[in-house]
Formats: sequence, C-alpha cells, structure tokens
Amino acid sequence: MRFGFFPGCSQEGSSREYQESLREVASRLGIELAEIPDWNCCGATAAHTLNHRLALALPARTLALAEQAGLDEVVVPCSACYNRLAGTRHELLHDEALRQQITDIIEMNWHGATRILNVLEWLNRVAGELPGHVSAPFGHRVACYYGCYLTRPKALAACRRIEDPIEMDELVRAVGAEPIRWAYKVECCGAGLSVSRTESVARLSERIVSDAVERGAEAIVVACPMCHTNLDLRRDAILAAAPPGGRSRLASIPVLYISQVIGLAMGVSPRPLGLHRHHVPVRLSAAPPSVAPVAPGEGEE
Amino acid sequence: MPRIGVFICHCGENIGATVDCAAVAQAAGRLPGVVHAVDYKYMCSDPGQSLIKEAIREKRLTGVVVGACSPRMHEPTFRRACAEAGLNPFLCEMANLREHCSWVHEKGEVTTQKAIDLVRMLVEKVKRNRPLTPIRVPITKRALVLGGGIAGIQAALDIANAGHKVVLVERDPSIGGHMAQLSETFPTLDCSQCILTPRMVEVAQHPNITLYTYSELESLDGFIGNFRATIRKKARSVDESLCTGCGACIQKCAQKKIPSEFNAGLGRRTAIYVPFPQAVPNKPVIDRARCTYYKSGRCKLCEKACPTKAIRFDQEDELVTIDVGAVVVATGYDVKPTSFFPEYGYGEYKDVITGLQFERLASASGPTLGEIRRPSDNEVPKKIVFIACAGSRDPAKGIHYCSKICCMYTAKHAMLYSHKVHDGQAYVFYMDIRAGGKMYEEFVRRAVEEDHVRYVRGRVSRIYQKDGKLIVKGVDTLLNSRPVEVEADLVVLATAMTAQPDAEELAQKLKVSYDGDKFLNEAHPKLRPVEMNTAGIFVAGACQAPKDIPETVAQASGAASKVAGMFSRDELSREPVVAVVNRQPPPVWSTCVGCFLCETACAYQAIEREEIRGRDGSLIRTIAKVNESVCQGCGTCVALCRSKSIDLQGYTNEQVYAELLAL
Amino acid sequence: MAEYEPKIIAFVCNWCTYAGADLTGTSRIHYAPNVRVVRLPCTGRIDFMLILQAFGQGADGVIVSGCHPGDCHYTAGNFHARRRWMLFRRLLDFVGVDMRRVTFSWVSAAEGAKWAELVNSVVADVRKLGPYEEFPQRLGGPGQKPIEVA
Amino acid sequence: MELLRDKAKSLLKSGAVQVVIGYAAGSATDRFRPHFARSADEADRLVFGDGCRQNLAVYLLKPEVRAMGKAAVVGGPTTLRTLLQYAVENQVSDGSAVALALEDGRVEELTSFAAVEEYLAQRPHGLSEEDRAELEQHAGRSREDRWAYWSGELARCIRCYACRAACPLCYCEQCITENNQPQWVPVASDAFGNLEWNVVRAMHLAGRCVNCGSCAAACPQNIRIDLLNQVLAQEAMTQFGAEAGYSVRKEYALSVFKPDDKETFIR
Repeated sequence: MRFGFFPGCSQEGSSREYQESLREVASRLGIELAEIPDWNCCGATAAHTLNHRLALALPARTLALAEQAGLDEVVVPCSACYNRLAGTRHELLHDEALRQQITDIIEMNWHGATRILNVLEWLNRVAGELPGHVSAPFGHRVACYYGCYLTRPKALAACRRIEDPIEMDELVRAVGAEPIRWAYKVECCGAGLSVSRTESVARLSERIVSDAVERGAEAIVVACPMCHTNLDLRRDAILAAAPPGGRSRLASIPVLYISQVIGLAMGVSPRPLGLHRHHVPVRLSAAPPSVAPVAPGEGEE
Repeated sequence: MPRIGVFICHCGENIGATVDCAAVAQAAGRLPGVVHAVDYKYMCSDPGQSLIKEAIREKRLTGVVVGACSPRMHEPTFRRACAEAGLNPFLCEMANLREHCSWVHEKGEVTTQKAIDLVRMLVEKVKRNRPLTPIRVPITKRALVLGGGIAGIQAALDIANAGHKVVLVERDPSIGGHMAQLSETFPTLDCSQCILTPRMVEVAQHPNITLYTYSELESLDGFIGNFRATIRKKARSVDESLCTGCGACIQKCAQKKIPSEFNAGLGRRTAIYVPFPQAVPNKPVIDRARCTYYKSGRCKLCEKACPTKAIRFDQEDELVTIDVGAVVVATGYDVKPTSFFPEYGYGEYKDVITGLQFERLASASGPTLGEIRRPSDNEVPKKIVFIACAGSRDPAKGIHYCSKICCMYTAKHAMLYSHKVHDGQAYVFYMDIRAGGKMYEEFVRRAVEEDHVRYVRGRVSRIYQKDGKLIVKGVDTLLNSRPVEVEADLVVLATAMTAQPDAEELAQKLKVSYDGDKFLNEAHPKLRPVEMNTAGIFVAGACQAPKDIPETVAQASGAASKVAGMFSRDELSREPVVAVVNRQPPPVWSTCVGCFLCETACAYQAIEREEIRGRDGSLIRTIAKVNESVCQGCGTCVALCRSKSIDLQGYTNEQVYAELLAL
Repeated sequence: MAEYEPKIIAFVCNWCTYAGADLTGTSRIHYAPNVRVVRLPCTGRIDFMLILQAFGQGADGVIVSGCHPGDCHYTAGNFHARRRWMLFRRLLDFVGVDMRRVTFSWVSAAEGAKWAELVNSVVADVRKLGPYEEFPQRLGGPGQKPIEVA
Repeated sequence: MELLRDKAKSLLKSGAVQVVIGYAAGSATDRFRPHFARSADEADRLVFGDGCRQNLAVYLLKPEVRAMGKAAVVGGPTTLRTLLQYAVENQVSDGSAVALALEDGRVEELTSFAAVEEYLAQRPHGLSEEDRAELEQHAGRSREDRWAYWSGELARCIRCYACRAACPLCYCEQCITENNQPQWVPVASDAFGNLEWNVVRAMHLAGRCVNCGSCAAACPQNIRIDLLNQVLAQEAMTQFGAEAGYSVRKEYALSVFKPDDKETFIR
C-alpha cells in the first residue's frame, strides 16, 4: 500500500513527533508514505483571510503535484492543512469555472483525481490490521480529544457524528486502551489564539484538561498538532489559570498523538515516537515496561 | 351536414369598441357549414342566451360558436343555455374575442381579421365535436377512516352523524392516539382525557361506525366511489365477545417489566395489557412478542385467571375486505426520540426526556401519578430545563420545518411544573416563540409573568452529566451572547414532530404522494387543504403536516364534510373530458398494440390492461383501457401514443388538427 | 408593399398560459396581433407534429407554452412535454429547421405581462428573420404555391 | 457455421423451439435472406457471415411466425437489444423466445431476458466511434447546409415505407400514416409529406431505436435515415441516460421524467 503524504509546516517544526510516530506506525504496517515532491505551504489561516483565490491556488498546486506524481490518496496529518486541501478540492470540483481560473493561475492542470485523507480516515482504512500488530496493549484510560477542524465543516468532516465523534475512540480501543465518556470531545481549546491571547487558550484548555482528569483519564489523545500544542505546550498557562487545589494530576496528565498511542501498543520504544519532545513528560503509571520516563528536552537533536 | 350557429357578442363596449362585430358575424356567415350568424350587444344576458336557444330550435343547429369573452369565464353559461335548448352542451365552443383580441389590440382591420380567424378556428373545431354526456360513477356510501387519533375520531363522528356508514381502523389496541397521552392541553389547560374520552365512547357506541382496533390497512384498490379495502385484524388472542374487561388477567400476568408504549417508555406494562385505563375498547391484547407462552409454551396464567374463558392463544390474524367510497387518512405523527441528539447524550442520560414523556409524568394516569419526578432516581427536580426546537428548524439534522406546537406545549410544561413544584425553577431555551393561535400569546405571557419561567433566548450546544447533575451549556443571545451554564436536575427536549415511520409504505398502498419529510401531500396548500391528488382520498391531521389539536379537528371536520358532500348524491358526475382507447370490430379489436408506454406516463394510474378473450377463454389480445372515473383529461397519453389509438374527448386529434388547419 | 407581418401560431395550456393571456387582457396590456392561440388542456397534450403542421400552414414562428414545472394542474403534464421538446428540438435542428422560429416557454396564470412581452419579442425576432420561405407548405394549405406541372 | 447448424438441429430435435430464424444464402454470394428452419435439413441451409446484418427479431412479432410456435432468433447484439426492448414494450414475454447470439464464430444460447441482459452488459454500449464521428460531421455543418442536405435527401424519398417494414420496433398494426382522420402525415411524397414522415418515424423511435441499421439498409433510395435515429439516441443518452434495449426494467425515456431535467432553451 502506498499513500501520498503532505507534512506541511507543523510536521517539520512544532510537532515533528507526530510525523515520526506516523512513519513508525506506517512502516510497521508495510505502508509507504511518499512525500509529495516540491509541495508548498497550504496557506492556512493567513491565506484565506486575505485573498480567496490565493487560498485556493496554494493547495491546488499541491493537489496538482500529487496528481502528477500518481498519488491518488494523500494523508495530511495537520487538520488545518487538511481543511485547506480538502476544502479546495471540494470547491474546485463543484465549480468548473473556478477550477478553470485556479488551474490557469498555477499554470498546472488538475482533474480532481486526488483524494485527501486526514490521519483518522487513514487509520480507519487500516484499523482492521491494528490488533494484529499490537504486542503491548496500551492498557490505559484515555480521553480522546477531536477539537474543531476534524469535525467541521460538515461537508468535509472526517467524522460521521460531528457532535459526538467516535473514530478515535474505536482506534484506541483497537489497541487495548479504554476511551472514557467525557464532555469536552469537540469543545474549543482556543486554537489560533495560542500566541496572541494565551490567557484565553489557558482558560478554555484548562476546562478540557480538568474534565479529562476528573473523569480519571490517564492521558489525552489528539490527532491534530494545534490541539497538542495548546493542551501540552501551554500546560504552565493552564496551571496558572486553574483554580487552586487538585493541580498535581492537572500538571502531569500527558497529551499523546493517536499515532504515538498505536506506536507504543506496537511495542515501538518512546524515542523513535518522539515522546521526548513533549513539554509534559510522558509518565504512565503501571504502563508496560517499554515506556521509560524521559526527561523533557533531553536528547534534542 | 353540419348546421353551425355563430353568435358574436359586443360585450357592451369591451369587444365592440375595437372589433367590428357585424363584419365578424358577416364573415362567419360565409364560412362553410355556418347556417346562422348574428351579433348582439350582450350575448351572456338573458335575451342574448334566448337568441341562441331560439336559433338552435328554429335552425336545428348541430353546433354553436359564441365569439365573446374567455371560455374560462362563460363556457359553462353558454353550454347550459344550449343544453336547455336541447343541444348537447359539448357541441358549443367559445372564441376568445375579448381577453385575447379586443382588449389587447388597437381598433382596426387587423384586429377584426384576427377576430374572424379566431371564430373560423372554433367553427372548424366544433364541426368535429361529438355529443358527450357527463360520466356517471356509482358511489359506495361508506367511508374508511385510517387512524383513531383525534383526527380520525372527529372525521368518523362527523361522517357518521351525516348518516353514512364509517369503518374506523386503528393500529393500536385502543383509539385515542397521541392526544390520549397528553396531561392538559393548551391554551385552556383543560384535561386532555376529559375532553377526549367522551368522543372515544361516542365512537364505540355510534351505530354507523364499525371500529377495528389493533388492525391495519393491508391493501386498497379501485378508484373514487368504488374503493375495495382489505384490513388485517391482528390477532388480539382475546375473544372480544366474551371478555368483560375485568382486568383479572392483567393482575396475574407474569411479565411485568415491559416498557409501556403509552407511557412513552417511562412506565411498565404486562404482556396482556390495556394501554390506559380509559381505553376504548377496554379489552386487553396479548403482546405475543413479549408473552412467555408464545416464547416457551408455558405460563398461561391469564387463561387460568379469566372468569369468562375469553383467552384464545390460537387466534389468527383475520383479513376483512370492505367496499368504501372514500378514504380519510388520519394516521397522525411521531416524535424524534432523545437518541437522535448526540449533543444531548444520545439518549443515554435517563433524565433527558422528550416532551411526550414529560406529558406522561404530568398526567394523573401516568407512571408517577402526576407528580413531576425524574426517571433516574424518582426525585422531584428542583431545576428543570426545557429545550425548544430540538431537531426542528435544523437543516444539519435534515429537519427544515418548524413543528409548530412545541413552543405552546413547552410553555404549558413549564406552567404545569411551576404549579406542581413551587420551589422549583424552570428554564426554557428557545430561538423564537411561535404562539399564533387564539389565546396562545396570552398563554405564553402567563407562563413568563405569573409562573416566573426563565426564558433564555439561545441554543443549547451540549448537555453532559457531572456528579448526578445535567450541565446544560447554552448561550443567552440577549445578554450580548454570553455563554450560560445551568446545572439542571431534569431536561425536557421539545423534539421534532415527524411523519410516522411507515408513512411512505402507507402512501404507496394508497397511491398518494408525499413530500421529502414523508408528510402526505394535500391537493392544493391553500384551496384544497383536505383533499389529495388521488380523487376520493382525503387527509386530516398531523400526517399531512405538524399541527395542533384545534387545526386537526377543523381539518377532520373539513374532510368529513367533503366526504358527506360526495355521498349526498347517488352518483358522481364528472366532466367527460377524458381519454378513450378506440375500439374496432373484431378481429382487430383496437389499433392499440398493447405497448403500455402510456400506462407508465399516466400520473393518475388511470390506464388499465384489458384482456380480450375469445369465447373459449383463450387470450386474443391485451389492450389499454382508460378508467373514465380516474382519468383527469390531461392528454399526455394521447400525445405519447404512436398509433394515435387513444384520444381525448373534447380535444380530439381531429378537433385540434381542424382548428390548426383553419388558419 | 405593406410592412411584412409574420404569422405566429401558439399552442398553450388552458390552466396557466391561456389564463395568463386572459390576465394580459384584463390588465389591458397591448401586444402584437400576429399570434393565433390554440387552447389545449395541458402541454402534455401538445403533439410535436402540431409544430411541423403549423409551419406547413404558413406559420413563420411557433410558440409552445404552459405551466412552470411543479405548477401543472395535472401534476406531470409539463414534465413529459419538456422531455419531448428536448428531443424534438435536437432532431429539428439536426435536420436544419430554423430553431430561432420555435419558442418554448413557461407562462403562469399570473404572468400576464410576460405573455405580452413573449409575443412581442417573438414577433419582432421573426419579423427580422422574414417569412419562412424555405419551409415546404402543406398541399392545399393557405401558403401553398400552385404546383407547376412540367 | 457448423456450430450454428448443430445448435439449431438440437433445439429443433429437443422441441425447445419449433423454428429457428436465421440467414440462408441469397441470390448472390454476398447477399443473404432470412431463413425459417423448422427441420434438421432446413437447418443445414443456415449460414452466417459478414453480410448478415438484417435484424431478424422483426419476424418475432409477425402473426405467421407466432403461429409456428416458439422461435429461436439468430443475431448480434442489436438483435438481442431488440428482444429486451420488446420486453419493455410488453410484446414478448420472458422465455417465449430463444436468442442465439453469434460473435466471431461462437454461438451462445440465451433463453431468458436476464441472460440477454448479462450478455449485453459485457458488450460496449452506445454509438460506435465511426457513428459518432459521422454524426459530429453532419451536426457540425451550418444550419443552411444541413437544411440543404436534408431537404434534398428527403425530397428523394418515395414513401415506399420499406424502412417501416424493416424496422423491428415499427410494429403498430395501424401506423399513424394510415390515419386519415386527421391526415397527420400527408400521403403525397411532396417535400412537406416526406419531411413530416421522416420526422415522425424518427421521433416515434426516440429512446427505443437499437441502432441495428436495418432501415437505412432497406431504403431503396439509400437515404441515411438512420442518422436521424442516431442523433435522437445520442440525445436521449446525454439528456436522460436512457439507452434502449439494455435492461427490461429501464423505462421508456418519454414515459417517465425527472422533476429537475436540465434544459437551457425554455424561456
């Protein structure tokens, strides 16, 4: 099996561990993730707030490149990139005149053959084979956090039930984990305000993390770099915003990517999965021996 | 030889001002076949009409053309005049010299010439008209009412009181429908049972009404006035003639934990049960899916307990076939269950209930005997949240329409709660309050002002459970859209009113059309609200669209009056403008080759297959045959037929062709 | 020679376009007198051959009009007519009949003004095109030129 | 050829059919004529070759052939499509006829409509490349050229109605041309009468014609009247996705409709 892969800026920078864990899982499953040659930035929020045609042209070029490289299905880990690429594909397929205009701008032709998958859709494709590869079942209670982009807008949503998605819950269950029922699956974490108004992110993310902690989750599982940044990197701001008392669990609950959970269950050691890059150290009590405590910042290449 | 009379009207000044009527009459007089041509100032007046009548008698006219206003205006008038003079009314045609000529063109030779052309067209057409007589359709003066809710009950009573036989078919063991489940009804808060039960008893005792409960329509064939309905009387496993309704069997029944449909799943019932105390007929039914005997062959406690030995375990379904002249569809509605809402807990939170379930809590005959107690721990909720528009007006959930009654019953629920739990606080999350009926707005104002119900204008985005409380996350858009969180003990969703789950299947049995939401389609939303496109089938109540009880009863009486009107005559007479398949002497029988491509094209399924058999019964040919009582005369089949074997009376191919060739 | 007046024949349905034309009358909206209207119960009843016969009768333009989709008094007559017109148009065009002289339209009972505007525009267009000389005339029809016997 | 004869003989011997409708040698080496084999030695005269293109399904509805009892008909895909179109139009019931599909020397016996449908499903649908190219070539010309070509061609029509006789789907006992009240189609073969006849014939086959070419082959004046049918078949396909003779359940294109049929010409 061969899939296209679009890393986007986050996979090379702030959430390199997501790409590392994804590639670990893929190789264990015998899947090749072929990076799209000469891919360009998807434009993210900056483009579509400034100029609609620019916001379409940037992803369209990547789509055309993927099509030329014969990559029919492209995995896009970052949900912002997923939204831009899938959104562009949707718009261009439904408006022939617009497609003509955009293909003129990028001076490349695109017939609409490429399909865009986010990590959950891709993992769903191979979900059947996961139990077979599980050597160390991830026996922990986890809170699956879907955030916003994976469930909105409805037309592009990768999840069937946009108000109470279950795709990640099913995946973690397939590798031995126990997903808990909790209320903040799709509540906002503050997203893009992470830099400009961190106190808002702190307030919103605090409620998410504290609800997970109160319901006995030992880890929060995410599938999007933005969610991970806010829930993990901003943990100090979250602690500052938290009401006094009961802060120890709030400080220590780790945030893992779905691909890391699956990697661990496959017996991959923490370093190749990039666990050492997390802000909140990944210490899971009574976890299978393979997960050694890793101090933050150690072993930075 | 045709003897045509042409009568040109001045219509006062309306035609005379721009068309030289005398010249038109003169020109018409010279047309071949025209033996009489006059013009007169007011042809539709009494003297004008008598001009026509005298001419018909004196000149033995075989056809009449009146050049005057639009046929849509006075065709009936002039056709009646001809009939009174002994000429078949369908041998009279009108040329539109007013709306299509004098009123829209300048005075002058060109306009007069156009008038002459129009008259000539109709003269050529009328030469090919044939005398037609209205179609007589015998009527079976018995009505079939489907559905025993308030709509069906009202329609059945009205038709029966008009002196006609009625068969009322209800799917549940008792009539009463959803109204029987209600506690009080808005806007008067009178008890639903008190105003409904007398009507139910009246139905049971009415000599003209035959009541089939625990029965469903199996099939319906035929057409207006001559339907044949087959009804499946599901086996009750109880002999109705012996059973006295004493209830001994219900006490003894071993199965006590079955969720009661009547109590919307809140209460419990036994396998042999009567849905509610005031049930009509008050005779129990065995729920064979849940009865131990039917599962394992043991038990039979009810049989032992029955004083009159009325239990019949081996009773079979019974098929009853009846002839009816009209059908009133009053099959009612359903409500969305709480499991339809993922954001409100997918139905897994016990204390998130539907409006119908709250009705049962508030009802004196309900599982909590009227006390408002929450299903999880039977505690009286101190804080209750009502959510209006749960599912309705929500395209993302596929329900575009407003369910119309929720604002009113939500206000009623809040009021009932305030009256029963004095120290409790009720919240209502709403988008818009729709209280358009008589005394409706005043009713809602009472809930707000006297019963201090806190109306919060905003949608609830999510409900989740925390330490036994239900956290309702909403927003108050009137307080500059600040998020609002209420820790509620009980949440009531005013869920969307939808069509019955098997509405589509029923519509296909009746061959009637339905809309995207599976509500049945009325013939015309404004002018024929209680009729359907299929002649002889009427509709009443929520099966046509969400509506409250006053509208339902009004619609039911409307449908009943349509039926009574239809039954007031022994025969139904219909315009003879219908299609006819030509007949030829044997051995050809008809030029129709039996391809039946017309049969699929007919929107009214009016084309049937007629088998021509020889004396020895062998099949010679199968040809098309038009059912003249169902055909509406659109002519689609006539234009479709390759060999022109089917023709439309009143607009035959000959007539239309002649009209064209007259130009 | 008097200015050329095109001859237009219109086939209309009784419930919508004919009623619309009536409304044009009651609203006293004047329009060109060149059209002759043949009334039929529904567009479903309009046989495609009538259009050819009309041209064979010397018509220079033909209008076929009925209820808007969804408004049909008989629920589906206009839908069937639309399908026929879609095929018939392609055939006539393929054979080379001047389709600018054939106008299909939906005119409802409330569109009196639209009917007047439709007739006026068709008359104006056909007047520019001139008489439909090349279309063969029906034997014995009004436009029939005497047959030259060799 | 041998396979066909053996198959015919076995069918006749077993009584599965009473007559096998095939081709026999005609008056010249490259000419063939329909042949109704009802006994073993008659079956020996059955042949099949390039020239056998006439659609023999037309004989299935003839009373004289029906009187012979159950028939087997030999032919290619268009003959099979005719059988299915007969089924749609209630002229032939399932199992009342056997089809012997011939393709590059092989004979396949198809006894039910379902078998015919399956056989056709694996064959290419729609117009062939050359037909489509020819149509484009005609349609591409200016209106005046098209009118000049067709009014010229149709003027040569002598109204012998051979096209009607050859066409399997022209089975109306009283054709519209024999209807004189009103005289829809003028009798004389003048310009108007010929135009009217050929337009009516094409329209009556719209969405029904299986493009077997028998009409053009039968026309003594060699007028390409099959082009009129092909343009309508193409239009029915592009507009309604309707293709005659591929499925018994497919409705006739003009007796059904979709509320949102797309068109651009109605004002």
